[in-house]
Amino acid sequence: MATIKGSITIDTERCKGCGVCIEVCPPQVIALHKQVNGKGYHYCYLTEKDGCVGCASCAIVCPDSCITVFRKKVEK
Amino acid sequence: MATIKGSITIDTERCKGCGVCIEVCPPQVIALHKQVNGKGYHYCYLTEKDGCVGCASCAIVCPDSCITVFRKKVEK
Amino acid sequence: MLSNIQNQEQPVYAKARLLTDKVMHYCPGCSHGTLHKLIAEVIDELQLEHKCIGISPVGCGVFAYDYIDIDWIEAAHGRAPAIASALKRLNPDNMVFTYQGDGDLAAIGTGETIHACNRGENITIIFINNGIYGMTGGQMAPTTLIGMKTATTPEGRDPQLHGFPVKIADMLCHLDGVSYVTRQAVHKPAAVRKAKSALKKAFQKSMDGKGTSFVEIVATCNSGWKMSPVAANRWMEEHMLKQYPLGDLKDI
Amino acid sequence: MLSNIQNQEQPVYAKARLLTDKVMHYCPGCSHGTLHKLIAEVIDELQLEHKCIGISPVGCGVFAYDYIDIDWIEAAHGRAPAIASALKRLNPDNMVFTYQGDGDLAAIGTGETIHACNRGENITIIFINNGIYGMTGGQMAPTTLIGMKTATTPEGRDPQLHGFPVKIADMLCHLDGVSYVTRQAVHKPAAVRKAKSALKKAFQKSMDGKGTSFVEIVATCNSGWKMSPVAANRWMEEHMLKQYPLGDLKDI
Amino acid sequence: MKQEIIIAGFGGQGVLSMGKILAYSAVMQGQEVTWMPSYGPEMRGGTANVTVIISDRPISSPVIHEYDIAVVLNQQSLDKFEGKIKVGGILLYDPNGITRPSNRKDIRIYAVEAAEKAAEIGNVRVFNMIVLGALLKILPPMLSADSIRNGLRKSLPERVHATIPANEKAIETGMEIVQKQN
Amino acid sequence: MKQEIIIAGFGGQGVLSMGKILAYSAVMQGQEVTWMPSYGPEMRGGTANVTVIISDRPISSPVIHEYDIAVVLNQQSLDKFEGKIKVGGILLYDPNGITRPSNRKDIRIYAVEAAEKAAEIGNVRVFNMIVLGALLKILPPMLSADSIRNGLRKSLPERVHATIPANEKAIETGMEIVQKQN
Amino acid sequence: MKEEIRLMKGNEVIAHAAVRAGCDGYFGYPITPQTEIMETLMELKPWETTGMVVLQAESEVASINMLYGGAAMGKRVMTSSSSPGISLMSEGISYIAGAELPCVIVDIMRGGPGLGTIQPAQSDYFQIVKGGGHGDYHVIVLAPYSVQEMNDFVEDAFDLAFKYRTPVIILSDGIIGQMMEKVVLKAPTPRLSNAEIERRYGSWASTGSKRNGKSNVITSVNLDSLQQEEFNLHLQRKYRTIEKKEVRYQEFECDDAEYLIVAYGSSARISHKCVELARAAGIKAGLLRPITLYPFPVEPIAELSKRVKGILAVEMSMGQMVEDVRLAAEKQIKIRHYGRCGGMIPSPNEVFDALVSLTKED
Amino acid sequence: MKEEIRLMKGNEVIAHAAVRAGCDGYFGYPITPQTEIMETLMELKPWETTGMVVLQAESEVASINMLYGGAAMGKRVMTSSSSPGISLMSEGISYIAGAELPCVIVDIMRGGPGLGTIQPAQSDYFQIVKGGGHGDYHVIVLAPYSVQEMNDFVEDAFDLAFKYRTPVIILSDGIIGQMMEKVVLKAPTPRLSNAEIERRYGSWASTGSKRNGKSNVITSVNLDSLQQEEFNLHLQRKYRTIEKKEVRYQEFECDDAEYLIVAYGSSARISHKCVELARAAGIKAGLLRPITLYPFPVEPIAELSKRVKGILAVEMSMGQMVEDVRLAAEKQIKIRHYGRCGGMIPSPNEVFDALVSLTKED
Ligand SMILES: Cc1ncc(C[n+]2csc(CCOP(=O)(O)OP(=O)(O)O)c2C)c(N)n1
Ligand SMILES: Cc1ncc(C[n+]2csc(CCOP(=O)(O)OP(=O)(O)O)c2C)c(N)n1
Ligand code: SF4
Ligand code: SF4
Ligand code: SF4
Ligand code: SF4
Repeated sequence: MATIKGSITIDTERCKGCGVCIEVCPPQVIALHKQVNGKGYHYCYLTEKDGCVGCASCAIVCPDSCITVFRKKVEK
Repeated sequence: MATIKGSITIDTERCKGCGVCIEVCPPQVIALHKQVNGKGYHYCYLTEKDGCVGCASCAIVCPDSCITVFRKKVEK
Repeated sequence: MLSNIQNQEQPVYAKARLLTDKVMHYCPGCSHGTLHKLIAEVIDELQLEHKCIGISPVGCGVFAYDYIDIDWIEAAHGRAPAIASALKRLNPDNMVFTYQGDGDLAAIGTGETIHACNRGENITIIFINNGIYGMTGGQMAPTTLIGMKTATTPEGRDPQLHGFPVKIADMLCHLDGVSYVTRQAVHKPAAVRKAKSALKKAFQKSMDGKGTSFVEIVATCNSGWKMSPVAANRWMEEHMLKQYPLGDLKDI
Repeated sequence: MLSNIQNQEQPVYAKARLLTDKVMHYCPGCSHGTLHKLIAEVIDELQLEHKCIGISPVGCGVFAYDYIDIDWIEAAHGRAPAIASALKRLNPDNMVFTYQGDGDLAAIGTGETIHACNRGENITIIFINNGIYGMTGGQMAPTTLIGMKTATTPEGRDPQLHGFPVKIADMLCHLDGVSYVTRQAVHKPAAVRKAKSALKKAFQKSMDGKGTSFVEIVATCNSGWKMSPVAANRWMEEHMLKQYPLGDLKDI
Repeated sequence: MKQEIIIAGFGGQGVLSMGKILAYSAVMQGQEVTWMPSYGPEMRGGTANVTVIISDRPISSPVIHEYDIAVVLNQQSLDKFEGKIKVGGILLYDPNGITRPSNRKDIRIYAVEAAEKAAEIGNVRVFNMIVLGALLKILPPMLSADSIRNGLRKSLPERVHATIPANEKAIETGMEIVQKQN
Repeated sequence: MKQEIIIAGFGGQGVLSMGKILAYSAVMQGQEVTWMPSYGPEMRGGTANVTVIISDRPISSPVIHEYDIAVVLNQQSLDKFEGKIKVGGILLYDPNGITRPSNRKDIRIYAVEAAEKAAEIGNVRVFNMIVLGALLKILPPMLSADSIRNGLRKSLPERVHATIPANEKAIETGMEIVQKQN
Repeated sequence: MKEEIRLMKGNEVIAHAAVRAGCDGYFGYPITPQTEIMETLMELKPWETTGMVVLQAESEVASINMLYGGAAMGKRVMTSSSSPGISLMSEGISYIAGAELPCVIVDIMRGGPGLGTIQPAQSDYFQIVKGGGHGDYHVIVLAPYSVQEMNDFVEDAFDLAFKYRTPVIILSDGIIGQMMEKVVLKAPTPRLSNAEIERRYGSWASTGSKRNGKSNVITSVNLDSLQQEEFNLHLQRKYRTIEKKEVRYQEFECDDAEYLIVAYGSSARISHKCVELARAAGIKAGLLRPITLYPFPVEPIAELSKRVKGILAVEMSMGQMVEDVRLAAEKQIKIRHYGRCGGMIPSPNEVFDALVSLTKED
Repeated sequence: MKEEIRLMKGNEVIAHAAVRAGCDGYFGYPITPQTEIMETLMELKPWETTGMVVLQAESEVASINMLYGGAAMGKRVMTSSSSPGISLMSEGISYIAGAELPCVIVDIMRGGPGLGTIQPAQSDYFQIVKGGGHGDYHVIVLAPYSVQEMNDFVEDAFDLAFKYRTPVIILSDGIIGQMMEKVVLKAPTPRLSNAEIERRYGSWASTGSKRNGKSNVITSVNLDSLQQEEFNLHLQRKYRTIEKKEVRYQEFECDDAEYLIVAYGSSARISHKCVELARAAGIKAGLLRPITLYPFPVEPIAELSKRVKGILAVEMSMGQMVEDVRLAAEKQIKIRHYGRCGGMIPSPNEVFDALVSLTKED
């Protein structure tokens, strides 16, 4: 059976740590980092590399277009 | 039997001869005079002294408040 | 016989007490005159003479203050509702009404109209919709009917070029601050009587703090329409009232 | 595994091509950013990049021109629809849209909004209704909900003092020039998708000469509301959407 | 050669268009003209007037304080302009609107029964053309009949060109019936 | 006695209210003050600063081009104001935001680890009070403890008066931990 | 359309001249004494011939912002109004100046303040010449004094507007607007396409084309003060150029004049007659008529002020342009003002009397 | 409320002062850098104490017309805005002047033209002092230079407004509006009743009362030109009285000054410091600070111009007030201008440098 595997990259310097993406992530694999970026914002990151399902929900709602989403069919 | 008798007076210097009163007079007893008043308007007048029923229609629609209406119950 | 009646009886209908003797500058047959009379009568009947402030517009009604003997303020073009809002808030005991043409109210004054209504100012807005700019010589107004010829639509209003006739009263019904919206006319005795009741109700509501009352009077501008007064009344009935049907639109 | 996917595949979702690299000046979580993205995507997908002129408002959206890489004109406060009307008439091949906040569109710009819509200008008006004046620091807007605290209603909007929240979209439906009125939001993935379709439809109608399209986006201003972005989204859903329910209001 | 003319009457008497035809006729003859009306559709009723200056040299001020010729069609206008006619100038009036004629001795006075004549013809519209005819008759000879014909044609919008013959006739009538009074 | 002070940092670091407390304390002591902020809610992000002048004589310009004391809370502010400190003046900074400290030799330099301390206390809100404490410590002695207490009370709106003890504590902390650097 | 001689009102001529100057769009709102401009355009229906857009706006605020839009698009756009309407345009005019956009605004002045009167006046000189809107800006101001100039200045105004990317105001009044004179209408100039506009004036306009991949932005905001100041200094440099190159004026009988009248527009017409009267009476009077009010003819007035015995500024106002005359005149010569206002028009003999008084001051 | 010493922003003080001055109504629309005025009023809730009305209008056009209404009713009413917002009020201000109504308008200037910048500027001098609206009118203009004056001038402004039935503009900028200083708030003056207003100022207001059977009408229109001219002449006579009686200014170190700086508002604060620097450097500099911009202190500047070697006009603009300085100064002395713009604030040492250059021109 084939499942969808996903992944995201986050432009951490663009990210303002608003947390909107975290809210909408179905598998809940995004979180805010303890560190801040150059603008003083706690940026967010993918907490479980394999957890992302590539649904793009986070990217769709991100106001600052920080998130790029990748997806791949993986044969189980 | 008592009937209503009416009468009107017209302030001919105020009258602008618009003819609106003539239109609405049920017994059709108002008309424009051939002569003009001081402002150059053909003013209107009551054509039949006894024709007025005192309904006040003319006065009600007169834009320039030229018409005063009188009414009396007359025993036939 | 005639003089007899006149001598013996008090007149049953005469020039309103609050109308001045000044001959109005309006063209013969203009609806403004009839409406002025009604306002004067209503103010008198509601005993508001010593409470009333009228706001006259920029438009043919600009000199209303010369004809109705109460306190007046002449507004800048379109801004009467803003002025009225301030007055009523500064002195809620006053009866405050505006008197506005369709250019004044529905073109340049759209914002002021809508926001006074939305704030539910306890004022009455009297709106003379004659479908044209009278005072400046007959240009298209927002309310001009499709196909109607004016100085700026010499071949008739074409909605592609000039937009559509606006039914502002209908729009105002949406606003929660508005308590009474009605559309009346003054071309016939019965219509005049109804218009007067509507004005009375509006003024009463303003004094009772019920929110904004909006009384539209569909009117003629025979000069602008280039018709005789009588023909203008007829044309109005046939055409204007189709687009702007009479009656109450909101009453809460 | 992860880097694997990223290397092998084209991204399924990435920053819109027409968005610039400039970091937006908006507060974290502000709906303006999301909406900008959608506009950039729609322009690209409809291949309007070389036809489009956006009119940015006075409000937080003022610098929209720094973020979406098309031609722009920055309008005076509230006047974007007048500008857009002129543009579209002068060059009907252009795709012209305005981008306006609720202070801009529903307060100072009420007249321009209504009359552009009434003329049926073939433009799209995008209306960001966040219930507050963001840029000037959170004052009451015409759309502010009853009871909502702002810098000018520190104890909450009281309709007696400040009037009622205006549903401008509902009013615009009355105008014959208006072909499409819809209310959308961008707080959740599904809402964002719908908002995007609505924008697309609106732009398409503008290009097809169907009359004016009006796309309201109910939005948050977490700074003005003094909430976290996530809390603001929730509050919006619970309160704003009750007063401003989502969906199409007119589509002809 | 310069003529400074005022034409004054009620709004609706065709004062402005009479002035325009006069001015256009002069233009057709290559002369300089100014036509300066009282204006204001914002003001109903009252009187209307127009100052027409015709000259073979450039005209400085279109606004003047005295006139070679005054054409007055109601009493108010006579009262207003009688005193502003230059010595040796001309006054033309229609007796119909006038209750107290001028008794200036230092000007030439003409009358034209234009209102009466127009009523007689059964076409009140040509009233101002009759007055114009009278004026043209007493004007120092500076406008040819051709120029006047062309002026008339140019002044009137296409859609009323059918009325030109009637107007020309009325002008001729005016020329015929004008009468010296002193 | 006059002190011309600039306080600068990110918006949100409490720069303006720190300046206000300082200024109000001086007012409580009967001194003249001006408090001149950078402003603009219309502009998000970026840096904020406030110029506070305290003097026992009327103050002419609230806008000045050099300062007795500069309090800087991020690198941008240090870069901007370092050169504008008068010779013999004072620089106070929180090393947390600073990547390249000043190497001016003609001024006195102090550091206060306010961010760190605030985190330690577990109340980031008192960050600016710690800095204020440090500033008060190194300021020429012109403000009494009482004035400062009153200034604090007057500056804060009633509804947050419950936080006053914590703020006073933080000011004391700042006074304790400020360190001379050169 | 070809060259034509017509008898027309100043207002009508503006409409004809606009169409013939290749104007792309007119946006206006009725107000006496200039409504004939829009009415004439609606009669002419240029949208059927040249493609010019004519739109009756909902207000003057809308008109000026439509103008701003059209100008931002690089089009030749025009509006017209009269005093109160122009006041409502103040913010818009400041925006247009601040965004460096070309456009033409016709102001047919009437008497103020407030609703005032619909009769002619020149009491808006300060508003127009010193700046009715906010900020350090100027607009070029042309003051026609004949119906022919009402025609000619329309095309001139567009040319200046585009040359300097600035609003140009044609400042006239109810006299010139309502009077008829003979006018030579010139053969029409075709409207320019977007491409032609770009070729002629460069690619700054927001036409939507993004032709070379570069997007254009028209804006007047700059939250960085240093940049805003730089922009302001750039504007000032432009104004210095305009002051150097674009001054226009006309002198009548100034060569041997002992007394100088300075007057513009219809006042200059009346003053011209006054000069005739004065010369007839043996007074050596001359008239300097500023054609551009901004840039004001400072130099020529300075020069003349060295030679004459006195200057009379004539305006239909209570004394506005006279300040610029005072600023221009170099030495302490007598400068007097004669004005009527509120719709009253000075007659040539009144001006003559004022001139005579001036000659009689010691 | 009683007399109080507080540390406050200039904007906040305006709000407090208005309530304490017995202001009846405030009408405004948000704009930086002055929104704190309305915000402070909304915090103060004076409608619960003095009964003062505070209303956020839908626009500046609405605000100024609300003001017109309140003023027409004889009430003490106020609005505030900043440059672009004031431009939108131009028509309304002209109406208020034309109807001879008293009111107070606060203008906290920012840099223009257009949307410009929100930072401080003084580039609206022409607009405010020469007349942003149409027609021959003036408004009294007060230029506070401290937070204390922001307080004091509010009541002064109301008094002048009613004394002369004229709008009074408090012209300030983002510096004074945003800065805090110590301020003594005075004990409140109670609001006046309609009857008291009538007793004090006569019965001209439209209060609706028709007390003596006579109705009052407030209007600015007059289609009879002669009457309109008469009215204009009446206005002019009033202005002459104001020019004679209400000039206010302050001199610093002018007695022995060889060089004079003329500056108002925040520029005067900065220039004051410059005078200190100059005196320290041995240059005999003085400062004349106009407090009323209209009426402008013509006489004192004329007097000083006879004694000093040069004048430096300092403004945060590209040269506007300097024209009034030129018109006032009696002989051909050097008059130079120093200005920054677009939100840039001149520092005292820049002004000092400009002064030094002036002293070096021989
Ligand atoms: C700001 C401004 N714009 C335009 C005008 C010119 N003006 C006077 S009355 C009027 C419109 C009149 O039409 P309407 O309001 O429909 O009233 P009516 O005369 O038909 O009763 C206009 C545009 C003005 N006086 N002020
Ligand atoms: C004529 C004018 N009035 C007021 C302002 C000040 N101002 C700037 S933005 C704004 C309102 C912003 O609110 P909104 O339109 O709701 O947009 P948001 O910032 O919330 O996106 C105001 C009043 C201005 N720049 N110009
Ligand atoms: S939604 Fe975007 S800006 Fe917000 S936290 Fe997530 S990635 Fe960062
Ligand atoms: S309605 Fe009045 S004004 Fe008209 S004709 Fe009759 S009386 Fe005269
Ligand atoms: S122009 Fe029209 S609206 Fe005005 S008075 Fe005449 S008929 Fe009435
Ligand atoms: S202030 Fe409000 S609307 Fe403006 S950017 Fe911030 S969150 Fe968005």
